Amino acid sequence: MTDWPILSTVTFLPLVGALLILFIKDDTELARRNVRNVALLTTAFTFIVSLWIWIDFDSSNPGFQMVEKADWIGGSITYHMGVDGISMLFVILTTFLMPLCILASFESVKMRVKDYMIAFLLLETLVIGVFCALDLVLFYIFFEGGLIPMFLIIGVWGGKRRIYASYKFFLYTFLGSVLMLIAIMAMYWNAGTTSIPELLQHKFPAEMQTWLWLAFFASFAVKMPMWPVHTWLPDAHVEAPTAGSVILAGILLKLGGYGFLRFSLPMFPLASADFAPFVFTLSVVAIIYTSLVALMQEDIKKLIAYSSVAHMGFVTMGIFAANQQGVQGAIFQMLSHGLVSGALFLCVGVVYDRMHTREIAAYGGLVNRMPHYATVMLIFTMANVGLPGTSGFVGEFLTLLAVYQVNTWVAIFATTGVILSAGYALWLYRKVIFGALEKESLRQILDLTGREKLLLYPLVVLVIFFGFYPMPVFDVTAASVETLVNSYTAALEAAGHGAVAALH
Amino acid sequence: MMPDLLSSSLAIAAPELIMSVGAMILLMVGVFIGEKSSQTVTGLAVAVIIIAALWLTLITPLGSAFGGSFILDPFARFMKILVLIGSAAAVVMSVGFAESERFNRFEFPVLVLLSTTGMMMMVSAGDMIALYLGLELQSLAIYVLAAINRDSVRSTEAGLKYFVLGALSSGMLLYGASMVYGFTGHIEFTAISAVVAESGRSLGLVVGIVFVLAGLAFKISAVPFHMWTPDVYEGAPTPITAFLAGAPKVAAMALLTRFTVQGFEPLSGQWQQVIVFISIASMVFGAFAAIGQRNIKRLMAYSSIAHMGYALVGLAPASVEGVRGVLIYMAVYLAMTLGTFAVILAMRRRDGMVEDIDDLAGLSQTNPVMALFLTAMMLSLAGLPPLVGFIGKYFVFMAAVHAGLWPLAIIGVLASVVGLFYYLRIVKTMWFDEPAEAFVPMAIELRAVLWITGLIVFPVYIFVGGPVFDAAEAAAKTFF
Amino acid sequence: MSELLASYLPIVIFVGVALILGLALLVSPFLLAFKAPDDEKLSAYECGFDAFDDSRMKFDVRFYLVSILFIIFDLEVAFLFPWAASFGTLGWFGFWSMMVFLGVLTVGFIYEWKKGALEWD
Amino acid sequence: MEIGLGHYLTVAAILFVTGVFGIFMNRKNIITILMSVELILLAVNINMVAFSAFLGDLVGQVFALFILTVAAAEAAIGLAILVVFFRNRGSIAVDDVNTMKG
Amino acid sequence: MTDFFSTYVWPALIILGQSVLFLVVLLVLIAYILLADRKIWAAVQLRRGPNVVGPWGLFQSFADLLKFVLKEPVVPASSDKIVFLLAPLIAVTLALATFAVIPVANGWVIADINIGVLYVFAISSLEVYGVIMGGWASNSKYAFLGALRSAAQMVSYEVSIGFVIVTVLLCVGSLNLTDIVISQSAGLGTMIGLPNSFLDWHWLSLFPMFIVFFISALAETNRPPFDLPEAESELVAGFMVEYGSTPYMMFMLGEYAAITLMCCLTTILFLGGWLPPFDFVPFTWVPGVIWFVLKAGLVFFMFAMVKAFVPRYRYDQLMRLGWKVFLPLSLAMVVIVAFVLQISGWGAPGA
Repeated sequence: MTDWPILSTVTFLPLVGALLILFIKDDTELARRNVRNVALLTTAFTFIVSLWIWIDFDSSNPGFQMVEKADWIGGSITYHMGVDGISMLFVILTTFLMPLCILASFESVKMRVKDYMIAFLLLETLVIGVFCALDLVLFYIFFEGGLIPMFLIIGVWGGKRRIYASYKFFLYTFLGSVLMLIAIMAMYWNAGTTSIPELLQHKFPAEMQTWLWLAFFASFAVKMPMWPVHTWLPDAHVEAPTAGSVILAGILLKLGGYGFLRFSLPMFPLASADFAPFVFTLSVVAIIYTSLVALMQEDIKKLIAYSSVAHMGFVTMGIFAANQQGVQGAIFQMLSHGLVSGALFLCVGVVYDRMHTREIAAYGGLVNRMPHYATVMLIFTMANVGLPGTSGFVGEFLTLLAVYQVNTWVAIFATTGVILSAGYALWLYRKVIFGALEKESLRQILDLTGREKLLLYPLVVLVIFFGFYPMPVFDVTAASVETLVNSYTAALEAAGHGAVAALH
Repeated sequence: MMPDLLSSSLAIAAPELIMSVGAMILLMVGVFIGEKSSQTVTGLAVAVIIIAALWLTLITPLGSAFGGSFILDPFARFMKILVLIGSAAAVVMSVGFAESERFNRFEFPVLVLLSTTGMMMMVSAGDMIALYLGLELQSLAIYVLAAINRDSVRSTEAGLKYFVLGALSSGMLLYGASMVYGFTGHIEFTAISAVVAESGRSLGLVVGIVFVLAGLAFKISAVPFHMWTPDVYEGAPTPITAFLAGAPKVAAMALLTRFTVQGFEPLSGQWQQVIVFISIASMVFGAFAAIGQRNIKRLMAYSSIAHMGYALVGLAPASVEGVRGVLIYMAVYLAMTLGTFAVILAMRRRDGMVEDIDDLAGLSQTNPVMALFLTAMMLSLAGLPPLVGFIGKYFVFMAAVHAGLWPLAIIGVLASVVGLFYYLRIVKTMWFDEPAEAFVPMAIELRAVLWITGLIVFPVYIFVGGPVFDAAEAAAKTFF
Repeated sequence: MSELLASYLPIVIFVGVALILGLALLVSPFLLAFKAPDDEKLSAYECGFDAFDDSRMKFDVRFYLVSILFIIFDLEVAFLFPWAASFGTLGWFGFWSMMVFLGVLTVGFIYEWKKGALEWD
Repeated sequence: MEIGLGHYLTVAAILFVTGVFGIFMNRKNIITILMSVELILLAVNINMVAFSAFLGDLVGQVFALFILTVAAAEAAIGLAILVVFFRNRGSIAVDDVNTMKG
Repeated sequence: MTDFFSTYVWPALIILGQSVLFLVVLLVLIAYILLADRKIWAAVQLRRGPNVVGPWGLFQSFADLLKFVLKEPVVPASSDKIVFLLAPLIAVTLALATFAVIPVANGWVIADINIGVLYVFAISSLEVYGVIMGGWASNSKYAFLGALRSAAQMVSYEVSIGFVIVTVLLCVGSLNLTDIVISQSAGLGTMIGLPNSFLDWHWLSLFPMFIVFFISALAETNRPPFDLPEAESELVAGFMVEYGSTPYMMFMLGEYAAITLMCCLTTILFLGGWLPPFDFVPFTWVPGVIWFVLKAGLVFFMFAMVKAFVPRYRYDQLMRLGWKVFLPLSLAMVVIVAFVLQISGWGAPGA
């Protein structure tokens, strides 16, 4: 490991690209092309650099690696970066999805390209920052900062109801996280530090944990999103441009799950144990209810959005099962969902770019004109359903397995969600892809272009690869997750939390 | 008085002397040259402020002057620098306005200088006479400034309203001061503090404190003494609104801090309730009342009400970190306000100034730089990270949390969500709406102010945040 | 009798006597004089015309100006009186203090002068 | 009956309250408001001087002198603003100070 | 009980007696001053003046009094009646009230308070209220304008008077009128080795201020050549236009009382009060009160002569004189006097 601050480099590289773009005058077609290319190159380069993190990563070390630390404002806020097994892959996921998003926007975004690209690059920086931050306040800054570019992306380049959607997105998430801010302050005064590694060692008083947990929950649950505070998500997805949806589903939703893993579980173990049944309940409701809602949708994006909520239900369930399988499964499910839902939104974007509608009823029989598209879509639909051999299966299976150890009923109800998801996903596929090509407007539709293939095929490969061989992920996460689960259990035992301790 | 005592006093008060002598010289320059001197006087006024600021930071020794009436401690120096920055920026920003609106009054910079002198006096006040004189010098100049556009009903009405309520407030403040004097026998804050610590509270003293707090709350436009703010902001000529949104608030907040923390630290339990109440009321009222506003100056008025509420959150705990939070908050607030007003002053079409929020529609397409900076300002005002507004809020709320003032902190952050709603509306108007007619190009001085403050809001504060924080910390420790 | 009372009681009595005298004068014609009021006699004097409009009309703003200037300058006198009375004991410090004060006052005065506040035409 | 501090304070309080009410209750004329303000300052001065005498401390009287001066400056400025307002609006009724609302 | 009687009632009765006596004398004097005014004016114009009532018209003023008392009191229908009647009462009461602190001879004063100058200054400042109230209550344009002009004029010159008094105070170091007079027993004259004489009085050492004071006094009391408020040719009778009968007379009485006061003040401040012009026999045989009356009479003679000689000022000239000449002049004099006193160490050791 060298001394080169690799994490900061990865985090702020996109900003460099954004600055470059800032100096391009955006008024000719040529200039716009330049803007796109610079953005793409920046993100691609960032991805390549970020692979260095993975290569350098020491899987056997459960602690934080590649740590950078510098005093910032008055000692109480420090610039402190680092990754461990839990966060590292999210960084990679982000840098991986970003070039795809940029590429996906090449054709679909025609106006204000410069602003658009800047917003995306800014968003990338902030999201990577969230995963790398090892200072609580720094984390918060990145966490909240991400709202701004996303707000603009939805509001400026979104659909008809974009303003409503962007407001809803912003206010929901902001409202959730301000309470977390208060909790952060309380933690600072209790522990005397905002450094996450130190806080992980700190034992918060039991009663305080309850409140802190609730405050963090308010933020992460909205971000996740969990039922019943998920309602901003379908709106945001429907109105966001394709790449926006990809980022939203692929990365931003993971912030909530990451937050649970990073804070709720290890820092407030007692409260987590107390609230686990509550989370299970919400998760199960989310899985079943939103799946049912998804069945009713007429808009493709909305359907996928509801399915995302359902899948996130598995994640929360897995996390709060709080055992090795559960947490590993949750992480895997998040990564997989990042790929799959991102890919699905890209697929929607493909037809949307051609037809400019997302109504399910407007499509049908696409298989006749678009065989490549139909294949790719099939793979992702299957992955979304959780078919064995796709990455979706691994995560869902592990979380179900984990929660089964904790609470059988929850596992049973959650499993029905899997069935329901198969229902709506296949229904969607049948409606859109199969059948006769009857619609007049679809007769001239073209199959995937080279650019689109470039977008989708890597995803296909990854989804299948991880479906068969998830070990690269588990190798990386295992050590950190084990430490996490162990310290969690130890904390419960130390507190004499009988009921839970007995389970392990 | 001993000559050496006098000379040391004068050395400590040198920046104020520079300011007031400068103001008088400029007044003479202006009145002898006439209306056409307005540009010269404006330039010279800025020079005077800069000289005073340099003198203050480089030469002036710390200490107490005039038998304790006038104190220059790190706290005072910190706040004075803020005040001087605010005033200088306001004067600078008036140049273009003076040209375009044919608003050639050399009195404007002179009055700003005088008012600023008053503010510096407030910040340094060591007893209640100095407090009162500083406050009045500041206020009297601002009354005139608000009404300086003699031919406009709105301007004169603004001046009148500000005057009437301001006079009432200073009356209340004085009444309180008289009670404090009567029940402690002293007017110096340190002496009062000693007496209070020894003999505890009495009813008369509490009445006095409450009245003084009410009077000061007027000056920082905290609810329920905020009534004048929207009208004065809207009615006064915009450069003056820019001035009075910035520096005077800083000075009044400094005064409030000194009065409560230095004078009545032993009674913090008593005044804390008052501060908590007006803080919550200001935050909530400011947030909700701003929602319906169409006029951006008016909106900024409600916004400033809310922001004073936030700053008071830091004052309520009466602790080092609280005062530190107040200091940082005021610095942050000043930067954001000045930047926002730089944009408001640039809202000019060929046929004159406009001040409706709707006039900003599509600004991101007609003038991206301005839109970008205003967006940063608005989101910073909302307290959103990674902008500097968040840092301000972070430190005040942190102090409240430390003191266990949970309701204050929680209501505060919830109010900031409501506040976010209306700041977002401006962002929305700029980015999402169809472009309206473009503004004429921004004047160079406005652009300068906007760039500087904009870069402070993000990202310069990241680099200078540490030193400012340390300075604030040192300043806050003055009282403890 | 206390010193304060000794000094001021005579004033009160004196003013009282003056007041009684004034009252006596004021009341006497109402008791003594012949009275025959009529409308014309009781109307306001206006060179024989009926009044055109309300007599509390707008008037020159300069009257306000004079009153404002008066307030300012007359108050300076409030400082000058005690200063003058104890001038002998104050020394140079007292002298220069008041000179600074009067200097500021003069600056204001020059401003008014040049701005035309003292013109009356 | 000896007139003590309490009596002065009571008188001052009454004047103060009268002044405050004068400002808020009066709907007719702004001049009345200016007078009410003066009344408030008068109350303060009574307080100051009474305390000063009671405490045997001169500071209160010095304070009163300052208040007096500033009050005059304030009155002058108030009157000036009132005059320009009147020239623009043509009225000094309190209810007419209403071009801005909201 | 006897204590109470001897400490409070008896002295009060004595004061009451003194006051009545003083006032009666004063009123009689004013009556003759009025007559003198008319006579002097007439003499200058080669007329005879009042000469019917009594020998040489000596009882003219008393006849006028009788006439006024028997005149029908008219209170205009549109006026504010209470204020209308209050105005002359205020005018006359205040004008007379100032005399309470005027020492006509050493110790001959109703109330020898230590802030006599302040008292005089304060009460005479209040006199403007009588004018304003009268003009406003009349509800007549002439009266209203007259009152405004009168008030503006009075306050304008009051500023200069204030500064002039300050110069005197600088030399004296006391606000007590008796002290002011006594301090004039030594001055410029004695300084150059002369015996005590009229050269010691302030009129010489503060000559410019003496002139300013005299002229300001004219303006302050609305005397010609500054009688614009009641300028017959312009405003009929100024603020008094609606008045008749004794209310009118009370205004006149107040005015002449104010004039008398100004004469007394000039005497006290600049002419050595009751001090004899030469501090040796036979001048010292003459009682102080005689000197006082003589000096005041002299000043009044100047008042009357000015009225007779000098044409009336225009209003703008009047204001210019007050604000642009007297005010800077007196301000400068304050500085100069203070400086000279400070540098020479002549200043009084302080009260």
